[in-house]
Amino acid sequence: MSTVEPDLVASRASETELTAPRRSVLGLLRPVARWLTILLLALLYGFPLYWTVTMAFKPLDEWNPPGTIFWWPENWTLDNFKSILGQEVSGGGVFSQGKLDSAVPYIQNSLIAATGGSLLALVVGVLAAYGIARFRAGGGMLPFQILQLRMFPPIAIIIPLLFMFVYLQLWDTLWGLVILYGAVTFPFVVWLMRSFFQEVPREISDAAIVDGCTHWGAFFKVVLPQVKGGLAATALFVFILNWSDFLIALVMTQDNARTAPVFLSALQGGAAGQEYGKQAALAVILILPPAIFGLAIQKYLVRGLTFGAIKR
Amino acid sequence: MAEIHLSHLTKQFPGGLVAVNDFELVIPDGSFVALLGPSGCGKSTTMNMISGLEKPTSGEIYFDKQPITKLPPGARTVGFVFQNYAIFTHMSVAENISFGLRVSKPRPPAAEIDRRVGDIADVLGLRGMLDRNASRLSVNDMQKVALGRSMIVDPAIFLLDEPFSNLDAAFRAYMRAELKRIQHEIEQTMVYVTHDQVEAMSMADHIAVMDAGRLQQYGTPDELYNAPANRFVAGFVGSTQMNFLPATLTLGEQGAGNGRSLTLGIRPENVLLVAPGAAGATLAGKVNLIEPLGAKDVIHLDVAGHGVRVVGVPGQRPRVGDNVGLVFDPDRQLLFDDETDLAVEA
Amino acid sequence: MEKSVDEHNVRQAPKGRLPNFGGRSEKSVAALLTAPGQLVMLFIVLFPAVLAIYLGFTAWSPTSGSDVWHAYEYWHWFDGYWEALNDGSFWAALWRTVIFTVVAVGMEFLIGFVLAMLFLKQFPGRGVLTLFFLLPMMVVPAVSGFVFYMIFQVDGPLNQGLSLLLGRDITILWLENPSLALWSAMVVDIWQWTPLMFLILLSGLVALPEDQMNQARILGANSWHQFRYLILPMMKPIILIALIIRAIEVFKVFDAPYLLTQGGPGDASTTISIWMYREVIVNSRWGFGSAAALIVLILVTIAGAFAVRPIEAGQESTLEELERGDTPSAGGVDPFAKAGTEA
Amino acid sequence: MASVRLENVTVRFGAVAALNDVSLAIDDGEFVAVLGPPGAGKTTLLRTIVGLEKPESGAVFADDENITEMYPGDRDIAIMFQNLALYPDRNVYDNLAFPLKQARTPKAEIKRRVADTAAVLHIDHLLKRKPGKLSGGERQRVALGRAMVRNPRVLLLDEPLSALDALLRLEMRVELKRLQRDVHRTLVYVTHDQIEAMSMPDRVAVLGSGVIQQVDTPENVYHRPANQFTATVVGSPPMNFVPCTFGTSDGVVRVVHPDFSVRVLSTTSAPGAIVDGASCVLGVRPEDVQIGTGNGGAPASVFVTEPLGGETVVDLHLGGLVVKALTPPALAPAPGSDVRVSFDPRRLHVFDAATGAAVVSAGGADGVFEVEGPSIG
Repeated sequence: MSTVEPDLVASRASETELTAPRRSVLGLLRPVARWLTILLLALLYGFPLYWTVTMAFKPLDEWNPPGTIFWWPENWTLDNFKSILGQEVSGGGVFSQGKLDSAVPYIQNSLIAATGGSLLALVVGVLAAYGIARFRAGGGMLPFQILQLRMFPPIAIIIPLLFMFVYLQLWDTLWGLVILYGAVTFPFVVWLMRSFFQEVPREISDAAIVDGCTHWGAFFKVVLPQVKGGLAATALFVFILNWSDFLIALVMTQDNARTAPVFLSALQGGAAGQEYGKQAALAVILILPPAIFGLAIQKYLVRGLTFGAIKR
Repeated sequence: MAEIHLSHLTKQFPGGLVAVNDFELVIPDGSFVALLGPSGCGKSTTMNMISGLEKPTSGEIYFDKQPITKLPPGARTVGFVFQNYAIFTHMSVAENISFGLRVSKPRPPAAEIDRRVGDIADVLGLRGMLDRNASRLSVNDMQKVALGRSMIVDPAIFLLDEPFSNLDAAFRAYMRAELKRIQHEIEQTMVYVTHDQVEAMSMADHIAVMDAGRLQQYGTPDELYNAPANRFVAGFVGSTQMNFLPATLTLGEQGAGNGRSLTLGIRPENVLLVAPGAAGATLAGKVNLIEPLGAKDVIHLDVAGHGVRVVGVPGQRPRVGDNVGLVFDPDRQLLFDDETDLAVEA
Repeated sequence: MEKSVDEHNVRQAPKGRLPNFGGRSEKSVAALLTAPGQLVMLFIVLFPAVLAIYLGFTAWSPTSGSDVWHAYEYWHWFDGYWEALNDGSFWAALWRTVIFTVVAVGMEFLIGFVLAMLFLKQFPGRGVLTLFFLLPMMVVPAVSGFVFYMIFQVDGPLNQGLSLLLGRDITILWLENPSLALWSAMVVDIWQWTPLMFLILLSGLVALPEDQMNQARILGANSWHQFRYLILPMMKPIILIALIIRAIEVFKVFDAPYLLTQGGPGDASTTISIWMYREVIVNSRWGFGSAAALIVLILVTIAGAFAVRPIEAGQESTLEELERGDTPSAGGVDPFAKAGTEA
Repeated sequence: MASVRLENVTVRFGAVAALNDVSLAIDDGEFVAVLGPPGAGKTTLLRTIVGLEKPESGAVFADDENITEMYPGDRDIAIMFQNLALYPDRNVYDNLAFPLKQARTPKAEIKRRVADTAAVLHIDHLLKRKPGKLSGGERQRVALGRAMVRNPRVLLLDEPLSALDALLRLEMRVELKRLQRDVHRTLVYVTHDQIEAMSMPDRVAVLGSGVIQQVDTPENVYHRPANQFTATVVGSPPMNFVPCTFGTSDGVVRVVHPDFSVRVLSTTSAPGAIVDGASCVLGVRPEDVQIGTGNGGAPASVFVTEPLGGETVVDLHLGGLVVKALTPPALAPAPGSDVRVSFDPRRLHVFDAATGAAVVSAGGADGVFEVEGPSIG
């Protein structure tokens, strides 16, 4: 157990001055300039979300009246959320016909498809990842083939998939979406979990084998418990990816298995016209899960999106 | 070359940890001083303050009587060799060595830079590998590149932070001799941090022993070995660990020494094993284990409940379980006051 | 522990063990582990590829009467490919996608690098701000298309904001003007994915060996020297990985531009994915679409071959660091460790 | 317990032969240390014995039963890895009980056995703690416990003390030796630290780049090295090597050096090895180099001295070569002074320059060598 020299740790924690200020004025200017830039960029990147969230709470007449703009909702209302979720809203106002068809079934479809797809990707991906990490299965080329998979534009492989799904009666079914989402995010699971398995010292599974376990025993009883954190992070990560899909759902579903993002797009160009408030409410609902899960696993986000190439 | 004077240097980290506590030391110009102490005693922090990487909480640092405490690291012309050498891994050996010149203002002409790099390469035997990528060098060569890189800016002082700790044994002995030779040759003031007392004893003209941020003793290797100022220095210095026994055991009532309880310290190589009860045997003990180390043995004895180690010659090796007499070399015994841990005149 | 009499019974493998599915031979376990994965590969790569090649040689489409088994009746060899290769809108869409990729990834890199450099040094509120900058990346891409659809409206907040700033009435048609639509679509992607570039580059900067930076300062290097001689060269591998991964994703972009402009006005903002969606789904020209798709797949595979090397190198280098026992980030101040943002 | 035997075992990783035609016989209950520099193949040797590495050729025997193809779990051979490989999420009790659970041992007996092992290793107060909460020494003992709990017939330890700091290593060395004596278990102990290899085992096997260099008692390996490789690996500061040539003029075999010569009185080695004029290497350990003034021995100048406290290493320039001597501090000559150097004839070795193999070795006996020219007392 190497004891870290306190003064070594302390010296690292002290202010490591990257820029050596020459004169005090320049010294003063530099931090202020730095702060200003950060603030400006924060405003630029924050405004779209600010606008969407506030729009979701604006009543009809503050959505997009010609000539005036409401930077801040004057009278907050929850009507948008109520109506997008299918409850009656009195006085729908000139544009809307009162009750839109509710987004609830589509949100449910999104949840089921994303969860199912993630579980399928996890089971298949974790096994393949351990096979590759521990036994270099697939001769070392398998990981690249899987990565190659990720490079194909989905639309390019949609035609044969569309045909197959229609032929197998999987088109416009939740099962169809689950299988597709599992197959599309499976590469992420393989690469992510492989990097987690590589961090478990090989000797731990060797020790389990010498202690009498079969290779399966060593995997389930000893190695898998070591990567619980990685497993949870990977699960959340692929859930975010599946929840965020639009193209596959657009092509592969009609109305029975339609997901929330596709419904949002339908509202966009649909007869309802520019119901900004209601669409913004649905947008907020769609943003919440990935935002929460994403912040929960922000440590692993970089590793996930770079296929385990960059670990922090 | 410069004389370094650290006056009342103190460093307290935000967490309240006092890494260096009122440290006072003068390092004469051209001398080779070792900062010796266990890990965490503040020696690296002191090093960082001299080089400017750390700002002291209070106290001043003088190079040749000039205060430099406020100067940034770049302006102090200090040579610093890190423990892991901090080689610029993406540069060639030549680029590493010439870095100091390439960033200096005004920047010397390219021919001048190449010439000086060539000189340094010859001195350190790196001539053949100048354009090899520095990260693919052996640990030993990396060590030389780190030295050359600091030498080229001919610094006022040279700071080395445990430079030899991860070299293999054979090369470490060679590099110790090399560094000593270079230091003598260019009369460079060098401060050398190590936790390995063998290295400190064999390299430095003077050694400053530190513990818990305080200076324990500053003196030549002999003074530290034979006349340790306190129990910490006695226990820390010396290849085989010193034995400590209650003084009453050997010196009888005089051991009590007018009211203060004392501890006797004796090095394993200063104890002779004789037949039990022989004349001059101050103590008796039972052998419980023998460690053969090739040229000599370390014999573990139980003396009235205290563990004692004695260095023996393979020729006369007792058997485990024998009862033997111990003869302490009279002028090699040290006494320490139990309260203050300070050395006491026998 | 005396030599007990029962010392030997532990050694015989007890009878009645569970069948261990060849759990004792590495080969069979490895094969079983990767079998499901290979099955998935088969299902969504091999079979579709075969079918796509087959359809590519025909002019068949679901609306052409006979079922797919008789697609060969519409066999016209390479006419489909030929038509695709000569179709101006195909190449226009491809070219638009290339511009989109270069500009979007380029801007994301520049803004990301500036942000990463600003965030390298500790400052109050750094942890919270870092999380704040992560948010755009989490938004469902289709939703970000809708969000900017609202912002780019003629009387939307962007024009109103500019009017306030410039003092005169601004009514730029961000979405309806053919020469602006593609750039507006790029803004959405830049807004959404700069945070990822920022995170990757920050993790690179943080991993720079602190000792080498200190050594450079001791040898007299100022901040410009440190940037030019140390930071940039050492960041090269990570920059490469970031650019490649973003280029792969941006080349496939569909969701945001589709919701923003449906590729319009006309095909001013039609990327290759939107073009194929229109040909295959809207015009249901499966044969022609398959041919075009295969051409795109071939182009991507060639580009992909170059992309995989740095990513694998990235994996290997962090792997070597692990084997050498030092932690992947060899030093440097980790902004997250102190900000205590472990959610 | 069991004897272990390797016959012509070769293990290859790609092109590199980690073990190259290794044959090694370890008796029942014997304590053998495997010593060698990093990368010599020590760990591969252990992994091959326990079955985690399959040899390309050759066979592994335990009690004369061929176990080369046997599954590691069934060999009843336990291994303790260098990084200890404890199960981090299980407490100490479960770590020790794990192998017994796999062998379907009844619960009561697991409890008893774990308690016995914990008592022997003084870790019975740690049973409920997780490995992360233990000190280096404690973790090391738990790993040892997990290996010993099943009373394996052979115990393999891979540099178990390397992670500990100096003081703790001293204690653990003593404890390991006592433990081996009490438990009387066949033990194979891998280390790159020659002090460990000299102080604990009955025999030492010196391994260099996958090849067994020598297998003998610590004394013989130290005083009768079979080749230059073993001579450099064992002993610190390392043995000096002085290039010389053989001279067999007038029927007397000599080892000739410009500054001195050594007569070889009795040559037990094969006569063919000594050829007139052939180059050879004279080996002498620093502690066997005697320094004196006066005119005996060979002329040398003192280059630098390294006081180590108990003794001092003196670096000497002897005819353009650096030779190290070991003297008590009091006798250490001042740097730069000229001295006369002589070698203790009872401790000389002569190696063949080409192969490095030992040709003649005094090994402490008189009458093998005689240093010519007035030798200093």
